[in-house]
Amino acid sequence: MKVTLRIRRFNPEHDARPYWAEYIIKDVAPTDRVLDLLHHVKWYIDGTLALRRSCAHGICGSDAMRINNLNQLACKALVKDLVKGDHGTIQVEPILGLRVIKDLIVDMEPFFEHYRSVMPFFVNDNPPPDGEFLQTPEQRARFDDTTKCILCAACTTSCPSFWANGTYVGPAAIVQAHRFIFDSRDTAAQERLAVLSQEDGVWRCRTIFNCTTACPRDIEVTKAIAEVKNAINRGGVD
Amino acid sequence: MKTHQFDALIVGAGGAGLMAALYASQEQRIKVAVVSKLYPTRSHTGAAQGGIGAALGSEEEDRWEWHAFDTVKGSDYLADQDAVEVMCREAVDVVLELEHMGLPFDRTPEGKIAQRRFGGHTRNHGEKPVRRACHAADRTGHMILQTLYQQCIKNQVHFFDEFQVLDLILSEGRVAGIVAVDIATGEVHVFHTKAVLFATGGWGKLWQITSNAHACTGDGTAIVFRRGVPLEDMEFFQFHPTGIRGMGILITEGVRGEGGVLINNEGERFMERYAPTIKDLASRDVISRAIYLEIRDGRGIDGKNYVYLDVRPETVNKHLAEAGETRRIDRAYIESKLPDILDFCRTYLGIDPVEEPMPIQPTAHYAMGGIPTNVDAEVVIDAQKTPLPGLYAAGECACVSVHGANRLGTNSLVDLVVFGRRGGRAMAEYARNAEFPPLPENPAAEALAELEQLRNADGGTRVAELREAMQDMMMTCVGVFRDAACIDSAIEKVRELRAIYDTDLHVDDQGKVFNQDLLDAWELGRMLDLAEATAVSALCREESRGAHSREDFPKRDDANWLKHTLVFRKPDGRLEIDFRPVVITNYQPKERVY
Amino acid sequence: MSGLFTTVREVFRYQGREGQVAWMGHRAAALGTVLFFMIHIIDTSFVYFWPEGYQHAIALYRSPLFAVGEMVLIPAVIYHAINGTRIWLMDWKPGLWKYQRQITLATFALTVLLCAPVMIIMGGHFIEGLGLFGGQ
Amino acid sequence: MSAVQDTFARAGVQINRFESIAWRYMRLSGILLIPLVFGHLAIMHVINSVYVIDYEWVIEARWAYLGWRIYDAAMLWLAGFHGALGLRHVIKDYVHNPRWSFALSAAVAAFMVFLLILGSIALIGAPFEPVTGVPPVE
Ligand SMILES: Cc1cc2nc3c(=O)[nH]c(=O)nc-3n(C[C@H](O)[C@H](O)[C@H](O)COP(=O)(O)OP(=O)(O)OC[C@H]3O[C@@H](n4cnc5c(N)ncnc54)[C@H](O)[C@@H]3O)c2cc1C
Ligand code: HEM
Ligand code: SF4
Ligand code: F3S
Ligand code: FES
Repeated sequence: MKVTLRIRRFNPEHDARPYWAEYIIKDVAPTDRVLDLLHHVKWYIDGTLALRRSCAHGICGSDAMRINNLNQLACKALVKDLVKGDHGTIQVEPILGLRVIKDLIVDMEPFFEHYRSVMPFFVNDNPPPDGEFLQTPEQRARFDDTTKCILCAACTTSCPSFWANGTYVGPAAIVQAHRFIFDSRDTAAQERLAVLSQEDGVWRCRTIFNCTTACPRDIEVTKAIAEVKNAINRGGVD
Repeated sequence: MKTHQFDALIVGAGGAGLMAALYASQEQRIKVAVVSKLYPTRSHTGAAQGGIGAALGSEEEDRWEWHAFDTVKGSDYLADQDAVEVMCREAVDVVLELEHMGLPFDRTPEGKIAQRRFGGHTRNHGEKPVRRACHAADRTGHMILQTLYQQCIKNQVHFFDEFQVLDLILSEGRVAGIVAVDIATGEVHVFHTKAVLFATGGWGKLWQITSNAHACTGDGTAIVFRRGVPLEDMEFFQFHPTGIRGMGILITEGVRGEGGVLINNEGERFMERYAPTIKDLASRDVISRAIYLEIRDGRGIDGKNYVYLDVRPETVNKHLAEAGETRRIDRAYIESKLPDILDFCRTYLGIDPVEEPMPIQPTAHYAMGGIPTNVDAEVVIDAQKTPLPGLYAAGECACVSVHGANRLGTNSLVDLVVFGRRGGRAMAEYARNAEFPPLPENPAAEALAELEQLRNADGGTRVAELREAMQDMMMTCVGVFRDAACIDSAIEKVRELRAIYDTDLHVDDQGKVFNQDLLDAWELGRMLDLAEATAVSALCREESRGAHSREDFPKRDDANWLKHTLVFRKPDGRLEIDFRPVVITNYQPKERVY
Repeated sequence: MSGLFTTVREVFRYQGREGQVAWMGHRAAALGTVLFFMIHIIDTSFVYFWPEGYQHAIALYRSPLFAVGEMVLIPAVIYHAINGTRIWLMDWKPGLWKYQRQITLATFALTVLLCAPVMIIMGGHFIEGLGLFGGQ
Repeated sequence: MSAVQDTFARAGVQINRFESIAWRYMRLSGILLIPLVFGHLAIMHVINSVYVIDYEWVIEARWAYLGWRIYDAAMLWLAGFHGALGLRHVIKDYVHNPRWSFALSAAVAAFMVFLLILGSIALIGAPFEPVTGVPPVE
């Protein structure tokens, strides 16, 4: 099949503003990834195309982008789900709400700054036991979902609340905080709840659910956010 | 050009690099930084699925000595047994340490770290399988990477993210710094330092079909190689038997652990012929070879280059019944045990492994060889194990050697954290006591010149074409099976490719900002170095051992080849081979039968 | 980058699902409602402060333009109220996220269901009020 | 590149009670407003209409009874705060300059307080019998 790939391109060294470039790619297999098409352009048509990617199977979180106006990982978006019939167009743009550096690459620093602001690390200053900290399978299951996050930013950059105002910490940071807040071994839940209770914290979430749809790891993002909101309102976990 | 000064630098932010960073930065008196071409959490450690091996004995009796024996046996007796002992002993401690850092391991009903069985891990020197792989679902590597990165944030480790290291600076016979390019701006930076630890991971991208990420191009290994450090055991590269056809995405050993079987185009469970006792659970090298032989004899599916991995409940139950086992499985069981695998197959192949068999082929997976080090991760530069002051290496890019000729599943993650930790400690100790060596004049001159040459390369061959030619050549001649004639042609070919690289390469992008075209070209240069080193080492070793299968020398030959290879790159580009004896302590080489 | 302009443009481009549509509606309805609410307090307070003024205001409300406005306002309030209940429910019982799409669709359906008779009756008042067919 | 971050910098902050209460208030007031607003809409717009309503009607049919005055006051206050807090959301979203954002929010708050006082005085002060001499709606 044939695919017209429309890519939002921008090279700060030449272009005053972003523009659309179209590439017609022949002999596309329906099971090809969008990443394969981008590679085809980059490797055989125009080497100046810039995009981040590494693992190519949805594990490293490098290549979140807006494909046909929906945030997805280019390595998990298949042509057959985007194009019906034997010729179609796929449109690829950088994720929204972060400064575009070049082509599909955005400045992730504000995103990681939000991430770091929620104390995304295990805290337990008591002397550790000789063996492991004990934790029942139920306690472990309590935060399992949010441990899956690969920090791809698909969620945060799909959130209209984040588009409106980049000071919102965003769903990804809340997911990361959730992973520790609900870990029975951790002792800094209160501090994290305090950080997230600020103006730019969880309250900016308007329960829009774009984040949940966008998450390539199928994390129940909005649910996690609601759990954090409830924990703040109740003054703590349980 | 910017210059920075740090007492100790870590190159690479995968499991090994982050563990080293945590330990090195605990030494308050020195300044430490991590330089990584990927954002740390994008490192390939995050892809590891199965588990990390440690004789914790949460679920049943286990001893680190048994782990050591299994590792040595798995290595086809090529591993250095002193190093194996260090690794297996410290594994227990380091896994608990990871847990104390918050790593969310799965739990036993009593709340302890859950462990599962894995290929080659046994109780009491081969008696029966033992639960040794500590795991967090099938996302163990992801959890390790995240946990270590989180702790680095907590401890305020200094990161230079998306900085690609191009060169190592030596001065007065010791390490003086590195040269790196800030990918976002294209600016070249010099880092003046006393100690450098390379943790730059593997180089699966040398092969066409690989489970490795695009970033696995072996940069660090190639950089030190160019600076005169030999590479050890380069001929040993593990092919994992079950990668998704054409894509190489890994299908974990767990599928066969749950009862999945390999099937050829005649519907035959062919492993019964190759490993009559444990069949589909034989070690990785054995199975990869068997699949290749089937394909070569025209018994691939549709005569093509793949076979089926069948984990459909009816198939599994049939074989369980034949084997006289009472256990039966159903759809729900598979769904709960292999969620990610099902997801990969459904996403990428559009097939449901519960209903259809999976098309698989061996996939280039893991570098057993690499930068030679001792157990403190100090890089050693000759057969006498003389350290190069200030240079360290850990993780997949290094060769301690604990994996010998074939790595056991779960042992890489152990290797990363154990030797990452030891390396971090050792380099901090060294950096605290050493003085800054003087920087040579124009320390970045060579790297800059190379970049400029590549940037302006306007020949007729695209980077991708050249890379594909290399991957193809490696797959055919330096893959699962090798023989002298084919390897010879590979060496010739790689030199041809190198000549094209030097004279007829084409780079589209002349810019500075995120010039990935340029860096891809640069990486290809490193890969060509490693491809040549691999082929030359493979040609030299005239026996079959572990992952190295010479059709012209099908037997293991302990009398002549119970030794490590060291390949050196001379300043004029010629490669030379030397050898180093294997360290044997407790386990005398025996024939390897499972 | 981010801001009002981006948001307004992108909520129409981005393929958000029911939740995004529900939110856009909720916010639009809310803004309309507050605006009306503010005016409405002022005119109602005329009952005490300036009875004649109140009669003028009512006269204005009876004009066709305001009649149309009223026909928009009432559904907006109804939608905002029902959707507000949904938001509150989703926040209170996060486990409901699995059914979020269905619940959102139900919100839309319920709004239509409630608005239909209201619109019919109000339309009746309007036509009657116009006096086209005799009326008072 | 990411430099060293003071990761505990914000660890000293306390739970922001105002935000938490405001958030809960939006929900609670919303729920309470449902019967009030729906009742109001039904009486004023569905059962009756602007064609029926006028000065006399408002006093005679409604404000003559204390109950309706309380009903309206409850709606006024609940919706007033609800609306003002809601506008604050919107301002915080789209107005990024902290000074402008504060000024606008303050203006909204001041105006809302003014409206609440205005409305409350009317509800308290309005006579229980219509004043005579008010002309009919034209
Ligand atoms: C699919 C898969 C599954 C696996 N499963 C298991 C398992 O279950 N158990 C197990 O024990 N092992 C497993 N392994 C093996 C194991 O995951 C890897 O060997 C290990 O993660 C390598 O870690 P590392 O820290 O050495 O390197 P990596 O994690 O690969 O990190 C390399 C780092 O170096 C940086 N880098 C590279 N080049 C440069 C440069 N030029 N300049 C600056 N930085 C650079 C990168 O940015 C990156 O941060 C698996 C491997 C794969 C591919
Ligand atoms: C009738 C019952 C009502 C219910 C159940 C209700 C419910 C809600 C809820 C739950 C929110 C919060 C949304 C969020 O946090 O994302 C909200 C927002 C809002 N409401 Fe109401 N509300 C009602 C009536 C009103 C009325 C009468 C007004 C006008 C005065 C109003 C004005 C607003 C405004 C301006 C917002 C902010 C909108 C936004 O953030 O997008 N609401 N409402
Ligand atoms: S929550 Fe999901 S979408 Fe968001 S960063 Fe994590 S993995 Fe990506
Ligand atoms: S899209 Fe945004 S508003 Fe909340 S539910 Fe998700 S964070
Ligand atoms: S390339 Fe790793 S997630 Fe897509």
